[in-house]
Amino acid sequence: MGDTVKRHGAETREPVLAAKDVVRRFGGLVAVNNVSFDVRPGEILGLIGPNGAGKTTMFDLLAGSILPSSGEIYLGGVPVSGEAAHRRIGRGLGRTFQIPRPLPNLTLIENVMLAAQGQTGEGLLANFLTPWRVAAEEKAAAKKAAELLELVSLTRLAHEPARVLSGGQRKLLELARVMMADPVIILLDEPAAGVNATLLEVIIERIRDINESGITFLLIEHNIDMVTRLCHRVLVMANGELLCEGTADEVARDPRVIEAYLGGAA
Amino acid sequence: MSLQFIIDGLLTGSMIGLGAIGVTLTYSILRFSNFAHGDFMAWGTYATLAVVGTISAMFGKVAPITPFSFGWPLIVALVVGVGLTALLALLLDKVLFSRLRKQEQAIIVVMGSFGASMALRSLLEFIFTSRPTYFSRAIQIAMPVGFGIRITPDQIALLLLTAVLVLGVHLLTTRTQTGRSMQAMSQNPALARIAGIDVASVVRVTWVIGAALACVAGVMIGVLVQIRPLMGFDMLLPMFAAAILGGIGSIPGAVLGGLIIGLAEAGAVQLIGAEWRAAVSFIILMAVLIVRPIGLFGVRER
Amino acid sequence: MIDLVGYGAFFLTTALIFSLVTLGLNLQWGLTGLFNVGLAGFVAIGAYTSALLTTPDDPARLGGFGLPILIGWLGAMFAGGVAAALTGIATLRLRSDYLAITTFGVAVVVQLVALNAQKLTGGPFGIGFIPRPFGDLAETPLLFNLSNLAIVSAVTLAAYLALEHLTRSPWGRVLKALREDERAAISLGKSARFYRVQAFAVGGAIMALAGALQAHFTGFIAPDNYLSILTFQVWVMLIVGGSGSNAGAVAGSVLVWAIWAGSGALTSVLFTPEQQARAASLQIVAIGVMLCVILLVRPKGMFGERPRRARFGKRTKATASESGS
Amino acid sequence: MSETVLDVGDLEAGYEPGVPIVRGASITVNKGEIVVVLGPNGAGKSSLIKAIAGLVPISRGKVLLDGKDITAAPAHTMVRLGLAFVPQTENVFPRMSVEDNLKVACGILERRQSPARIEEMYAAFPDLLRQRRTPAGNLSGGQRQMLAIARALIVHPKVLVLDEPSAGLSPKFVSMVFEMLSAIRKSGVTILLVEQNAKAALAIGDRAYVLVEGKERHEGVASTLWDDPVVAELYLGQRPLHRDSARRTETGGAA
Repeated sequence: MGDTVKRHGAETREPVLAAKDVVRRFGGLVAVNNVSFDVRPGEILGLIGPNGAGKTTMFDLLAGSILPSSGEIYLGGVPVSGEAAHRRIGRGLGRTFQIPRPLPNLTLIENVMLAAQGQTGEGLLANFLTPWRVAAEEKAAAKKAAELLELVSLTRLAHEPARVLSGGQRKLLELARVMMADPVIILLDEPAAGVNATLLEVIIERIRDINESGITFLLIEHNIDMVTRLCHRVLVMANGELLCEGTADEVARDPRVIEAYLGGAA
Repeated sequence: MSLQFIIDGLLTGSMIGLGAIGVTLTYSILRFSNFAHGDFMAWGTYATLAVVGTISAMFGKVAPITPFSFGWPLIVALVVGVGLTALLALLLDKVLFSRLRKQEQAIIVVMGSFGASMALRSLLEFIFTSRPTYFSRAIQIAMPVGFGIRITPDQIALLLLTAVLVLGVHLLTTRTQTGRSMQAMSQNPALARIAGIDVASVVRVTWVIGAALACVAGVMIGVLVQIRPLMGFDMLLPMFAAAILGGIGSIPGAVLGGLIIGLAEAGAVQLIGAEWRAAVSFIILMAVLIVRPIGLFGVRER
Repeated sequence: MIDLVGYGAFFLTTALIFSLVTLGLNLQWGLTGLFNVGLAGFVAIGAYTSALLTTPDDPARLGGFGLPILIGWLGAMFAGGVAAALTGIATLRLRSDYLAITTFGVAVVVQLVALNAQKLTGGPFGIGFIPRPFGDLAETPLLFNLSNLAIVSAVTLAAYLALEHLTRSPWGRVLKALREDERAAISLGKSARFYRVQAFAVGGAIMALAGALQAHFTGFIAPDNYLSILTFQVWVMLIVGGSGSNAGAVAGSVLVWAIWAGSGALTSVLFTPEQQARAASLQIVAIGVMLCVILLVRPKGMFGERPRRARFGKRTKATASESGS
Repeated sequence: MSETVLDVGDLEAGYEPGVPIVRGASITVNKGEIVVVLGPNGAGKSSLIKAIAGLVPISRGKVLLDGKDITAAPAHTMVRLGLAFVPQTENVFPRMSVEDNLKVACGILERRQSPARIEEMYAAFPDLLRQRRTPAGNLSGGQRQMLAIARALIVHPKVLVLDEPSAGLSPKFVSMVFEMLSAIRKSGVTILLVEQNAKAALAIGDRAYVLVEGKERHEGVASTLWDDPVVAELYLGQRPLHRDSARRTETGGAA
């Protein structure tokens, strides 16, 4: 499996995203316990593990929705642990949610355009002081958004409100939305959950296309089939700790992993 | 500065506190700020007044119970008034609030209460006109109790009544099954249902307690000050401020908040003049929202 | 005939001033979802600020400064905007109810200041001799009314166009996004509080401008003009027109004001003068009931676009399958 | 043949219409049994038992308790009907004392019975007796779970339904909780539970179902299920994909 996918990043290059000794406690519960890993440039890294293993908490920590109790997170080599979520987006970190959150009454194209960063027109006065500049940016953003919708095969619905989308289409829209902010790395939370087989194929291919254009991925997924097909490397978490890492096949054969999924890993 | 402000403050504080209990219960159990709560006060007072009028029409003039300014008709009327106010609250919940709650946007319910408040208040103005009235025009002699403080028998009676009611509600909410169900609802409505609590009946009890206390507070204002259709609406800001100061959901908090605001108002009246009284609640409200939005006894919402 | 035109102009001027307030409220509520129950306070701030800046010097109180009317209007917008921004900064991180309670308090305090700070506001007697645009035309009422209407129309139109422009701008898009799903919008890098405070401040500035217009149109203001009934009327106008739509805000204002003025005229015909105060309160009851009924039956109003999130048992299924075909 | 207490037939349920999470699941629970529902993440296990407890809207199928149809019963009547549910998280009232947490659940008992019943619970869970005045929010994870279970048991339910009782607990507490469930079953209460920790759950269970994609795919005796190769396959997903079923609403993009 591994030989069919190109490796973009050389091992020596600086990791795009890294966690170092990250701990997160909720009251007495340690949701993430001393986790360290690197995401190498250009790779698709999978993060798997049973429910309650701390995967989504880890994502929240990386994206900045919650802050670590201790440890450090590096984005492009810069420590960002104290930084708010919306600042990290500016540094090239994109994130999708397990349950996609499109804005239901905005059209698809508006949903995507909204995600562009640093828009002049989002300043109140700029709309009156430099309307030409806002208009030019909007035009460019609309064009880019249309291209992204094309990329995720949603062009046909571009001017429909997002509420008409099915669960799988919402995941695709999220992908387009994340891409709009020109990310360096995208965190995907269960892109396959609740998606039918046909659409799943589309999603897998789009992720692969985007990855080939040089963007790094970190994804949480339960569909082992998808993980096997997409990921260059896989990390396994259980009980808040990193259990092991390796290629998908290696990991699937690891008795510790089987044990973790079926219980008794504690 | 005369210490008389302590008595004035405690009295105002009692009225605010009794009203704030209803506000805080509605907020923590039904999860919205009820702008019509002040109008329950006014309606309760006018209902009581109407019953007093009916009684005197039936039995002629009844002598007051010495040393108070009122006789048994007011006591009977208050009980009837409390019942009528509770009915009004239940009716309003049935035709308006329960339906708005189904839209699942808390702020729409708030808006509905705002509309209901305006309609209720103006309806009172229509029926009774906006001219102030009184339960009794008898002038009471205030007795000196030392330190330059004077107090009338009516005031003593009403302070005692407040203390009894607050204690009663406190015991009801902490020592009875009904009270525990209310607490459970405010802490976790989903789990409350799982534990077998009938949400609809808890909602009813909440309305009845809130409306009953509002009626009593209104009658207090009527006995000590005067009766106007706007009397409840004017109490709204102090009541909200007291509920938030005490911490939303806390009954002792609401009462303590009411007393603090009452005392602050009475102090301010002496220091800077009665016309600025209403600003006191606003200043306290803003201070609480900026410094400690969860209030004195509040718990952070998850 | 000329009387009728004159009255028409007068009526429309008032209705358009209401429209302006409603437009401000629509920005706050319809677009951003911020509940302002104290808008009368912001209107009053505008009226008093402008009056203070433009009236001739009066030894009985602070000012007036005798500045040009335009400066008065700009000053009004500034004061209203700042007051709204401060209110927003203090409460917008809390639950939405707290903003409602705070704005309610703002209205109470503004009313209190208007009544009692005689040095500033003239107290219960208010402020008179507020300069009127085209005051020289007051001799010919018709011309005067029409020129007033022209000015108010121009300002309202400008506000309408500016708001429409903003609604369609990337800025407006962020507000819509925040209203629909705050967490999703934040995850796209938008700061919720920053945008909300902006919207609330702009809305407050527009309300204050309307207050200033009204003050210069009537030439006299007093605390009684800014009671909670004003807040209430404007809310009904917005809800009838349909929150979320600027055109609806204007249409709702004109319609509700027509009903209000019409029923007012009717009561003055039907009731004796002693009974009119009572009849007027019945008018308010009717409008209060109307607000509740619209909220219950048709929360989107006549022109409203504010569809709520799909819930269980509603149309999600149908739309999802339609899109597939 | 033992008597069926809970009979769930062809249940379809989900939070949003047209997006079922439970897709035609059928399970039965016999009197005195511990039945475990296992399955990979996202299989719809929690939704299944929440639907049974009246917390997730049901679009098709039946839930029978002792032969009585309780499919459409509102959640708050479930305890009265004999089904007590213990949620996975937020399963105690945090600002009420342990004792009040128990008392609040006594609503359907006769008033005279409740003190005795609470004493019985304290006898069964001595830890709770020691903490009776403590606000439940201050309890440890294991003690909370204990309190939640006691709260559910206090009304003599016919079936006790638990959603991942071991989730988020440290290993010591996990074994304690399962020992507790075992003891509860011995006292005659029928138990249905969803569990992530398959090994521990199968150790105390009688029968188990493996739920995949909202439907039960495998059923067996608990003690042998552990070694069943099918289970490992269902869990880790190296299986022929059954993706043809039920998801008609998902066809939007493909059509």
